[in-house]
Amino acid sequence: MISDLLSNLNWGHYNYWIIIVLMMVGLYAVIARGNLIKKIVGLNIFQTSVFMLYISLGKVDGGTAPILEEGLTRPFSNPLPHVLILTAIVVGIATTALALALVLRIKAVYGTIEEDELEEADNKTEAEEAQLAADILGADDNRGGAH
Amino acid sequence: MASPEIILAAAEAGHIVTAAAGTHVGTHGATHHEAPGLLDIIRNNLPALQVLVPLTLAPLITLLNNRNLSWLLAMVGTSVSLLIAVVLTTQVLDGSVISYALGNWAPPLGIELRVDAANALVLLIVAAIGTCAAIYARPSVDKELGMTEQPLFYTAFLLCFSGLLGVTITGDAFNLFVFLEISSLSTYALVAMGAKQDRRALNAAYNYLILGTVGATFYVIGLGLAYMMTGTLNMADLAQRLPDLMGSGTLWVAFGFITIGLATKLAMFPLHFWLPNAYTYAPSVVTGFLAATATKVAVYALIRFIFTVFGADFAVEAQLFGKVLLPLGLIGIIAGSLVAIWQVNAKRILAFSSVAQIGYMLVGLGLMSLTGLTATMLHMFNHALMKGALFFALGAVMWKLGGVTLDKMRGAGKLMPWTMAAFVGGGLSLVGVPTTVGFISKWYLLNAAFEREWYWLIAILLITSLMAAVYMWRVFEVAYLRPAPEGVQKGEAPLLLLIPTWALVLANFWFGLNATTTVNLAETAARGLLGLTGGAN
Amino acid sequence: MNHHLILRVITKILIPPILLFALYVQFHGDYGPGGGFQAGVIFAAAFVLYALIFGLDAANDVAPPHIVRGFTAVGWLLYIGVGVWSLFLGAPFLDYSVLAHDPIHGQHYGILLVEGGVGITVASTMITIFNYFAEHGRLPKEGDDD
Amino acid sequence: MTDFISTSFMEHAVTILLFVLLAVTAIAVLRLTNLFAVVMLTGAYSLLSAVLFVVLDAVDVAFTEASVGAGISTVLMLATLSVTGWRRKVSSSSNIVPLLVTLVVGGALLYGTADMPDFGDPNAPANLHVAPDYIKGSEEDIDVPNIVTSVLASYRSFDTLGETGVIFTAGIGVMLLLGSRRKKKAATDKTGETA
Amino acid sequence: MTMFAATAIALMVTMLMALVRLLSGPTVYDRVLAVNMFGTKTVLLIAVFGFLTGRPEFLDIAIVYALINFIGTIAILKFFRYRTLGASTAELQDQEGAQ
Repeated sequence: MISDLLSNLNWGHYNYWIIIVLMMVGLYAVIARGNLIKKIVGLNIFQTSVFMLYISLGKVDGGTAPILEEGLTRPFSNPLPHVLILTAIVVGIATTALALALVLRIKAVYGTIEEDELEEADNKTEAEEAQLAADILGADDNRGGAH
Repeated sequence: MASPEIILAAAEAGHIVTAAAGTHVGTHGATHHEAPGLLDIIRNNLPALQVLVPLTLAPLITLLNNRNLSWLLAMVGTSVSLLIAVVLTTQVLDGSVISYALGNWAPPLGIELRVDAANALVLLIVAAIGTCAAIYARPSVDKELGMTEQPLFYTAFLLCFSGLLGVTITGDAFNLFVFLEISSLSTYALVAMGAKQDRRALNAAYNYLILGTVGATFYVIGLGLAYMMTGTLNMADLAQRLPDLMGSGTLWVAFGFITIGLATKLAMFPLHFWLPNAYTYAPSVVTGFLAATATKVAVYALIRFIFTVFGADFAVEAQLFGKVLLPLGLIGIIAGSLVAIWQVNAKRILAFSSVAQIGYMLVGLGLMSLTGLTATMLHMFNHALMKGALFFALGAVMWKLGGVTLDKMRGAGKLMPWTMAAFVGGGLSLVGVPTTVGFISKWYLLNAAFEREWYWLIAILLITSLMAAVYMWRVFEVAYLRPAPEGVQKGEAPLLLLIPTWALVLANFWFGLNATTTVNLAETAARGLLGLTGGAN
Repeated sequence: MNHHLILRVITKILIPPILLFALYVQFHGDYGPGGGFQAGVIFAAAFVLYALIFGLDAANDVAPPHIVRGFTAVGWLLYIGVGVWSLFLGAPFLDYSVLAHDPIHGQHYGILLVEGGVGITVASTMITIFNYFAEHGRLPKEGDDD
Repeated sequence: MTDFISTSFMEHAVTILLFVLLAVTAIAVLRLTNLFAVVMLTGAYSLLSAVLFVVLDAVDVAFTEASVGAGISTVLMLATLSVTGWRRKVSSSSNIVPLLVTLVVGGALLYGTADMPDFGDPNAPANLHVAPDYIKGSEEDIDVPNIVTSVLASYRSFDTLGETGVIFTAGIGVMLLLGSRRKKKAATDKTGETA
Repeated sequence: MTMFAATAIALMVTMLMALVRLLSGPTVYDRVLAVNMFGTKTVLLIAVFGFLTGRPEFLDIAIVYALINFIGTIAILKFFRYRTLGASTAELQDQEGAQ
């Protein structure tokens, strides 16, 4: 059965399979890891793997880099994915820089960069706020009832 | 489905390049040797100028680095954009399509800007709310941010604004991603600016950034797969090539990833986690602007992909409408409204109500009919008006009282009658009281449900409207029926806060009473999206 | 005692070639791999190297932050300016063909200017970002008043 | 001609080996708890992917990935670590939901590969539709040998305009986020900075 | 051609070995050295690959790698030694001397 499966697989797609695995490793790091920096690293790996997906779809077997040169007989690989990924890399570093700046601020203000601790701190503030509001409004109600 | 026929919008849109792909036409070399008049230039390049004006002013603000000038330039940028959006809208109101080839490269080769009724409507929303937000920003930013940061703030605001415009106007799928990222990155920074008031803004911005980036990356993956199968990135060209590939597994996956990516950006129900916190803790002006525009633009992008690029047939085949958009939209409406009822922070109430309102738009799509799509387009416009008005009013309350938790808002109706009157106006519209825009969009939604004879849906829509009345009432009750805390002086927010707020409130009633213009526009847009105009089929 | 002498000397020797290499990448981008973005990053890398070895203050004396900050906008405005220039010549936005009498020359000018704009923005933005990050790391940990 | 075939074979062989290295690095990044090591490994991942890009003929992309991914982003991460510390807590929360999400997403993508054109197929739609026009036009209309440059800066120059805008936006965002404290500091110790 | 191919493979094997050292540590210096070596091998691999495919003019990229590798290593070492990237090395050394 396994040999059936293997012979049915199109091995011309091996690059995509590995790239998908790499992408998923990155995605998993983004979702599962509680450390803010680790999440950013995961995001980087996720994005870099997507870049590979694009670049490998433009590759032509036996082709060469799309830079014109006298006397070249080989075909050129597709330049368009390269252009797109150049843009995407820039977007990636821009996002990383901004995310790291946010992490620096979070560390300065909260004193931690672990997600669960941040969540705890936020939930605590929220509960206090709700309690305060309920108290004040409730006191109002009582006074209103006494009248 | 064939792409809608390109109709040259009169002689003005002289730059529609009709040359065959691959040949570069220097049309202008011979005829225009003398510099053409300024007016001609403006008239010929409206689609480009729509994005370009705010985009140019943004770096200029940083360069000048002056607080007063930056506000002025932001005002100029947004209002000129509004003017251009109005002109563009009048040009496409008859169902025509304006195509603008950047760099004079014929579309699949170069990048194309494309204006039809659907994105003219969204351009109008973004530009109008942006103008209001720019006026509003002056006192609000003075209060909530440091003085030295203001030029940077206005730069980021204009970047966000032009990013949203760019996403809306572009006809190229990858270009959409680039502008999406400009708007998203500036949004993350803007949301984080709320940290001066409440540190939770930082955490909210971070979570938004992570989720938003994952969403954008999903979009890029989907687009990559679509490109792999077709070899093109131009939306119109994609639309032409995709029908031949129906049934290809890769394409299903591409469609799925693009949908999920955009659904993250538009805060569709299970992917909405970033929204409530981001809207609650962002500075007031940012909340107002984003709540009214950012999600609408993402909804528009989704609509564009569903109807124009992949085609309604494809989406029906994928069971996107019945099995995804409709149920998730409904859950979003119910869950959003339910959670909103229990909040103690008025901004948070409105944020969860936004999740619910996005649900209405998705339900409109899920109804799979011309009326349903019209209702969605209408609701995009109307929801922008009401959420803009409501959040701006809350920002004015915040300006005066320092917070918008319910306990702080006690007696606000007596303390600042004009502001709270505006809030009530917006609230009525949100609930869907007749004579407001909220009623109009609900009416069309009900009609669409009625056409399908889905009476259960009508019941749900009515019940959720009641829920909206409940959560709005909680704010009204606190503001009007309770005494103000002692020691707070009566007094209004500054005029620059009230003017844009009231402008939006009045627009709520104006378009509620004279709905023909908006309904026309929405219906033209819906017809265009479904390919019913121009006899192109 | 001065263990870092080698690093300091090597850095001083290395920085001019790095800057030169950045310029080469910038202007050779038409013929080989490279272009404005890569050149900008390499240019910024030279600054980072200088700041790492000689300290941020010394590096800021070389490239004053407020001026670098202005250049982030200048580069982008240059890019947009090229597009607007073509508008004034009666062509669509970013159509370089009209920039010179011969469309191909026009394209060359356009690409050169545009890549220059990208290079300026990228270099100055990267330097600015590094500046802010390194500066933040030097601040005392306590006493954050947000 | 034999030369030609062996080149293609070598390309595949090197690609596979690089993929193995990449996979090892990625999984190591996931497992390590020392953030300092993680950052270094991310740099290595970036370098490796850049080599892969060279092998796949994307020299411009390799150039950028090396300078950005391995250079700038490593330096920024180190700057962040110098403030936040480098030990990460081993999280105790359940990993089942993220694992499920990842598996579903990955499964969907794997399903999607079935209909894809083969790796390196010169007749893939992507290589037939617009790309040949770029290659031809770059020679005839623009006359710039580097096709990537001509597409980037002329055909799709609006994208690049936006890309520059993205970088600019990131700069503005970082200044907004980290700026206020910096100013305060400059105000308090004027003595240190005489410029 | 075969020579280049063999060299490429050999380089990748050494890269793998460096990677193992990078993963297992145990000290930071091991890791830094491993990263540095990894970078050097990458530079060589690119150069060899250029000749392998007959387009050696892309050596530019190898130069960038070498450069980035140098700066990266300095940043890592400085970070590890002083926990800051901003201060000048001379200043830091003076501080150390004072302590």
